[in-house]
Amino acid sequence: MMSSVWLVAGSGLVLIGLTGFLLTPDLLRRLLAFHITGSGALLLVLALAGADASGDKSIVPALLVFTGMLVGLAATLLALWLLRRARQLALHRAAHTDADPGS
Amino acid sequence: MSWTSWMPVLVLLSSLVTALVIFCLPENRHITRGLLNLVGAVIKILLVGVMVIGVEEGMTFEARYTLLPGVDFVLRADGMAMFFAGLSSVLWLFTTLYAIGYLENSPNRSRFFGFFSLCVTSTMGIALAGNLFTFLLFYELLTLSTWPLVVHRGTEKALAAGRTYLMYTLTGGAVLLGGVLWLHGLVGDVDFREGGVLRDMPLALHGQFSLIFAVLIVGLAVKAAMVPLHGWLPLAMVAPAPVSALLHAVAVVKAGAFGIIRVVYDLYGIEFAASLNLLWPLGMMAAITILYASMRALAQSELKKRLAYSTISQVSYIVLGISLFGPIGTIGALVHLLHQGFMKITLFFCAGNYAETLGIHDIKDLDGAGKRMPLTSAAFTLGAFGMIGAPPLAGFISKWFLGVGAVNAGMTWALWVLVASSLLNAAYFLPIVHRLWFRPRRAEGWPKEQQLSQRFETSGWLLWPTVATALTIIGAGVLAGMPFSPLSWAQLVAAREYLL
Amino acid sequence: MNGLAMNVLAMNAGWLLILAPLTPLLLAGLWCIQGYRNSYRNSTATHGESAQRKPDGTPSAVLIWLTALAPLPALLIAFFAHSEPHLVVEPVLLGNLWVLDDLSRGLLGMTALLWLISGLYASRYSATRAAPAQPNTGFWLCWLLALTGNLGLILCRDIAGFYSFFALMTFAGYGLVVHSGSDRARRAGRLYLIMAVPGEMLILSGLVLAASAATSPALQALPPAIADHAWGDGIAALLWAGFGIKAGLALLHMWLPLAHPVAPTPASAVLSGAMIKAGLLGWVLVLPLGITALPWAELAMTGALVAAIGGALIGITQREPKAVLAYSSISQMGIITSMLAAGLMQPALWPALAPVVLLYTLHHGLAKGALFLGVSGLQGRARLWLWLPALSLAGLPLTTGAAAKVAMKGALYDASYPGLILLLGVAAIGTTLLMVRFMYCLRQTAQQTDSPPPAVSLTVLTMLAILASLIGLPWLTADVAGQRWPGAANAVQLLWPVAAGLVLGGVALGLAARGRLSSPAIPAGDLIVPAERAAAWLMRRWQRRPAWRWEDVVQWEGRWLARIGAWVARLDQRIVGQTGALFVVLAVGIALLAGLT
Amino acid sequence: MTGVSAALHTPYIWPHVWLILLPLLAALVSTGLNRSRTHFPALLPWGQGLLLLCWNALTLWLWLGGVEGGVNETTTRITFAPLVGPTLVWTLLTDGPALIMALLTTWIGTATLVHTGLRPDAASRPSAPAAFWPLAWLLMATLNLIWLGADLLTLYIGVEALGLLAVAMIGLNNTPGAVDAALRYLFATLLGSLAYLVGAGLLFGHYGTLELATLAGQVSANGATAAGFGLMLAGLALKAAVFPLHGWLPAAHASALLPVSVLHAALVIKASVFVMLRHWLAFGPAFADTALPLLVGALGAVAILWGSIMALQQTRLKLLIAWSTIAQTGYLLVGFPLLLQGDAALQQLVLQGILYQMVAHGLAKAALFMTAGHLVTATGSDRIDQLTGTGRHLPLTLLTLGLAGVSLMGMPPSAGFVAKWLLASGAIGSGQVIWLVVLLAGGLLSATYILRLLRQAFREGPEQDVFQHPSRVEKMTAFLLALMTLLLGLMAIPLLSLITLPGGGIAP
Repeated sequence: MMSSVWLVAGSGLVLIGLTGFLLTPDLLRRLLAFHITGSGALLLVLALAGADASGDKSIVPALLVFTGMLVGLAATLLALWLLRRARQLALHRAAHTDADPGS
Repeated sequence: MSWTSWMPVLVLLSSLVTALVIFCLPENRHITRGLLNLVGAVIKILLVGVMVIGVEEGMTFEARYTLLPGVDFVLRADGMAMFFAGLSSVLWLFTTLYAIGYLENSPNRSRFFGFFSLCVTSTMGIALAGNLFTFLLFYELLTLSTWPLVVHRGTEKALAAGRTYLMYTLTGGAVLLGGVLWLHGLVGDVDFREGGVLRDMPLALHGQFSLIFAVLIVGLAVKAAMVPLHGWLPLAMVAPAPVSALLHAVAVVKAGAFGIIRVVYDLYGIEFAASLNLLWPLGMMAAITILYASMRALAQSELKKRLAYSTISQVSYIVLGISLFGPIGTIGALVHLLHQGFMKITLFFCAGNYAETLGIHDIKDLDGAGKRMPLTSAAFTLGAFGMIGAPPLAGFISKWFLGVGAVNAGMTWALWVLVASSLLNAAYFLPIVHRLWFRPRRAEGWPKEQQLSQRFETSGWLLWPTVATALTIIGAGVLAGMPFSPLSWAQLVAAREYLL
Repeated sequence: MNGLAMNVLAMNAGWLLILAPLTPLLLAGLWCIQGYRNSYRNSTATHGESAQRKPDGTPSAVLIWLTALAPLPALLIAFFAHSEPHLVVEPVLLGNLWVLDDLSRGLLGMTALLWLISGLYASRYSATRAAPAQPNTGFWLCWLLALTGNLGLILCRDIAGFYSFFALMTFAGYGLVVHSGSDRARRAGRLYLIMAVPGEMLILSGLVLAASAATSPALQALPPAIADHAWGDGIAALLWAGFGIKAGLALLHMWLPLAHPVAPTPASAVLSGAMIKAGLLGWVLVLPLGITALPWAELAMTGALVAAIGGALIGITQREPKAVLAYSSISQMGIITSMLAAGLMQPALWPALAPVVLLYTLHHGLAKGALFLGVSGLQGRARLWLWLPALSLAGLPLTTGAAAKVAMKGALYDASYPGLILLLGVAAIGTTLLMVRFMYCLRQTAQQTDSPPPAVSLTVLTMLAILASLIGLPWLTADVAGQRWPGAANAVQLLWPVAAGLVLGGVALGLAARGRLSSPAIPAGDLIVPAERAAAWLMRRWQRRPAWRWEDVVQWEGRWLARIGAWVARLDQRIVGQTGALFVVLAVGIALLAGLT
Repeated sequence: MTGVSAALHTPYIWPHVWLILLPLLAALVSTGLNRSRTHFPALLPWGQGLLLLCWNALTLWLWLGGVEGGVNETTTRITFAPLVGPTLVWTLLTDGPALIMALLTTWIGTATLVHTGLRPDAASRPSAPAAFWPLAWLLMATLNLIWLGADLLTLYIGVEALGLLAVAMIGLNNTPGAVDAALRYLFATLLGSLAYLVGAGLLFGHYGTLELATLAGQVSANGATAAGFGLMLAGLALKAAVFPLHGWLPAAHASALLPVSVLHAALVIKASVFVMLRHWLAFGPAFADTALPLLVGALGAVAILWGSIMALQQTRLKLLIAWSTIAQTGYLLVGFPLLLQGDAALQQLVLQGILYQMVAHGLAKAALFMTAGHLVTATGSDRIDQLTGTGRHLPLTLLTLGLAGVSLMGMPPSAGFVAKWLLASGAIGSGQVIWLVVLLAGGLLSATYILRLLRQAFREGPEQDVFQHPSRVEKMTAFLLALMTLLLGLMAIPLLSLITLPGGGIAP
């Protein structure tokens, strides 16, 4: 019962996130959409992996989710770093083209 | 490994090492490079000579290792192999000499000679390949190593020709690979064996064997330039003359023809192929090629192009001979393999001489060239008459055996094909001979004359190989009955094919 | 010839046979060397001005003399060699065989003699002739090679060897035909080849077919093989036609009247006198004469008679002496052919016919040679001597011609061909008429061209040839003809055609002189003229025709790959933007596909 | 803390763990030495060189051992017993495929590092920022983790880490294009990882284990498995740039720093496919009767044609090479359906073919990218037109290009040919001739674009006088890689003998 709630919630989040992810051209928004999708996915994993692993309390689902969260964090940092560099480079180039319109 | 298994490997290495060293040589070390080439060529001839004697005495030279699980790399010298190997090694020497003279003062010589030697390596590999897989390996290597020679000049025309060449040969190679794989899937790794191997296979496979045969032949026919897969050859004539001479008269087209020989005789076995009714379609294909190419040759105004179409036609003589079931036809096919090589290389050398010395490319400019370049023109005349099949030259011997073979095999129509082709040969060669000797020199002079020698009509590098190959045309014809003549060797090989 | 020489010949005659063709071949080699030196000197030493110079330096007189005497060994062998020498040379070709038997001995003698006289004639020829046709290195080379071929084919009796010499003669003969370099000569040469090469091919195919059933590479194995062969008739027909081209068979004769007149006189003499006989020899050697009858022999006989009479008829219309002689050759060869045809019809006749054929051949060879040489070798009243060989051809009693004709008629008497003897008589009338025409044309030409008088040596040589044609043979061949004074017993039979011909000729000349008669103009070469035009038209069409691009079949890269490439690139632009959506589709798709078990 | 008890009774265990540890160590060393390089400039290259040597020696030793005695499929279980909660078993599996990939990683990794120079300030080449070396070493460690990983968790960690590292490395290049491409790649790889994660969770929920071997034993075709399998395959396909999910790849390869392109094309892409392969061998047999194999094969086939045709349209060498990667990945996928057909011998053949294709393509592609770098060095641009004249001035580079190209075309004698032969033999043996046709056609198409390059190199055009030569080390490294494709084409047994059983022990 509990797991099906998680399942529905997870699926909903994933759907919302994916829709946003696929439709948004803006990169920052996309990152956010990805986070929503990711959260949904983690919920899904918890729900699905817990569903059948009856008596034996495995830590595997937890580990999976934990890794997923770590990855999400790392990915966010990476994405932010890249976004910042993209902006810097764009500014840099804009400055250059201003200074030297011929090139 | 005993020395007998080293021999075939050494034969390959003699040109492979040459190639590698030449690639590494700086461009301006012309003398070293020339020496290397010649030493390599002479060593190869000696090695092949030893093997020829050995094979004649019944020795086997075989080298083998497992390249892939279930697939062996086999080099083996048998009678058939020595046929092609002997031809290639001897002509390599001549062509090397010729090329040294021909390429004097032209750029990229390291590259040229490197790939040239690589080609010869591939050709020898094709000759010595002991199974279909090894054959395929070298067959494709030959494609790759000839391409740089075809495009050597680097002009747009050469590049376009090279592109066409590759489109044809690669497609052919892919088809051949398909056939080889198919066969491999059915019967596994089978060595070439005199008398053939496939007839011992289960009867249920025979239907597929016929299809595989068709696939293999189509793949090989591209290199053998059989109509309608011949389109690359006339274009490939943009290559420098030594390339046209060795590669398109000997190595490449012969590789195709030799492959067909291997497939028919040593894989299927001539009797088995005949029993599957595979021979007469092959013969028909050859016949169409012979006639069509001869007619096209008639319409060419450029000397090398005419020779190219003539090559297409002549190589199919070999295929026609293969399709004649009977020892005489076999002898005809084999002996033509050699004779055609000698004759065509002579003609291409001559074409090169005219081009280099007088700047002549078009047939109409040849008027009176016989007086200016008598030896070259004499060589050309010999080659032309040999091609027509005039006795007692080499071409007559092969044509005779092909004709008798055709009659004995009950394929008399092949005789008419030969006759018609000879007529066409005469129709496109005799006018050239006429121009050489019986027309006055054109008033406007030669297109681009160069004084290449103070003592002879042209540079000795160009002249003497031409004369030497021309003499072999007479020799192979007049002295056909001598031991170790092409004819005697062909008889030996044919006897082995049919007795086993 | 002293006894010693005869001993040598007797001892080693087998090897000596090779000497006959080898002598001219070696001399040809010497000419090559000489020619190479000269041409090289011309082309390099005087660079630029070589065009004004003579094409080659003066050949050494010694070499010319040697060349003229090149047939001498053959002549000696023919006359002095030990009875039937033969020689086998295994390593050459497919096994080389040399034989001198009665047939080849006679032919060799005649051939060598004619070549010898003509050779000497040619060596003196330059003294009187204008530059273009003057013998030069090329001429002598072709001369020697043709001589090699002609002598070799007589002696060589294996298939490949015989055929080799035959081909050598054919192709070298081309050089003689086109020697003058004029447009006419070139046309004649072209036609010569257009006829000769297919001839060679017919011979080759016949030989191949016959040899594949024969037991040995020797020529003598062929006739029995043909006789036993399932397609023996066809094979024999191929060979008949193939050799027939050389022998001037009806409908295959067209090259003769074109080629003979344009060649230099001595070359015409050997072409018409000696080389034309090679075809005949081929027939005799390979056809199953005397073994079996062939169904088409009657047709062949008809053809022979058509050539014999038709040749004469067309010949009469010719204006040029040499062309007349050429047609006469066709006519005469037709008569000889009729004997062979009779042999093919009735094998029983052949043993009697064979020596007659030889006799007639020798007679015609020498007489025709003499006539050709006479065209430019004699002048003025001396020309009247030519009537002797001319009438000998027609069969005037007491000449070799008479001997031959008498023998022929005797042998052909049993031939079952209606009216054969009569038709041969008609042919003889034709021959006489041709001779009248020839003499007439000769005088006309001499009056018109006003050429300088020939050197004495040429006259002498011509007379020698006339002499040889007249006297040499009656005695030698008495046993064949059966009478020492040929024709004496059959004078009436022999004389009526000659007389009729002379009368007719006289009347015609008389009418012509008053302008009442003009000969219809049949161009030399008759049938070939329209055929030639058709061939030229076809050739032009073929060369102009846009090539059918078989060659593009495999050129797929540049053709459709480029088009597909552009399309793919456009489509790819869309795909790239939709990666996420495609991913979802793919994931769902895989799951669905896998789930639908 | 954490108790680690490994099954120490096999002496064969630790070398495998070292495959992962050694590059990790190297990453640390290069980071550390980077910091101190102002004081000890020689230490960094020597240290890295030493580590490379050790690494090579290790894989070589493993290889020789494998060739000699056959590969012992060794499962290394490392048990973590945390203070709270149940114990956790971490499984590493060393089998033939893993060993082959480890070898490939060593070769290409070594070549790339040597080619780049072992320290940041190595002169006269497109410089790589200091972060490159530690990242590269980390990448190698991750790769080895993936080769050895035998459970879904390990593989997930590996794949995820690999994706992030790869993105970071692509982002190293200081151009807007590179950063854009990196971002695009990042989203693709994240999406793929998520799918993989969900799939793994699904399977765990169903079977209660993540160990591949155990899963393979229990797997049956049902909805949950199908969904999980499908999600994982699709996720990995996105990471491997399988058609039609290839959109991110050309830009990423073309804009990245040269050594990054090399590593990415030759190894990173392979890792995703390798994981796919592992899963396919485990779960595929259950779905052999569905249309799934056909779909995967078809995707591969289309990728071959699509990639080759697109490669033919390119005017820049790096883009051409990138498209070629997409096409060549297709060959791997074409082998997938064949893995599920026929007898064990045939499956082994196909598996050998797929792995050999990975090796062949890895080596050839690395060499090709390096020659592209040389071209940039020499002419300042990687436009294909600029190849004119290279034949004369950079003969060795041209030779490298030629040899690598031959392998890509699948022409003999080259490793590419061996791979094609094996795959095609599998296609014929299982009677699926359609894949044979695809393979042959693909070979022809790749020949067309490779020969376009060579044709350009042979063109005699207006001479460019100024050619800056790449250093000898660079040229030789690329050449040696290309030479290896040739040698492996002539001697395939030493590598192939590592794979002796279908599925390398994973399959049931």
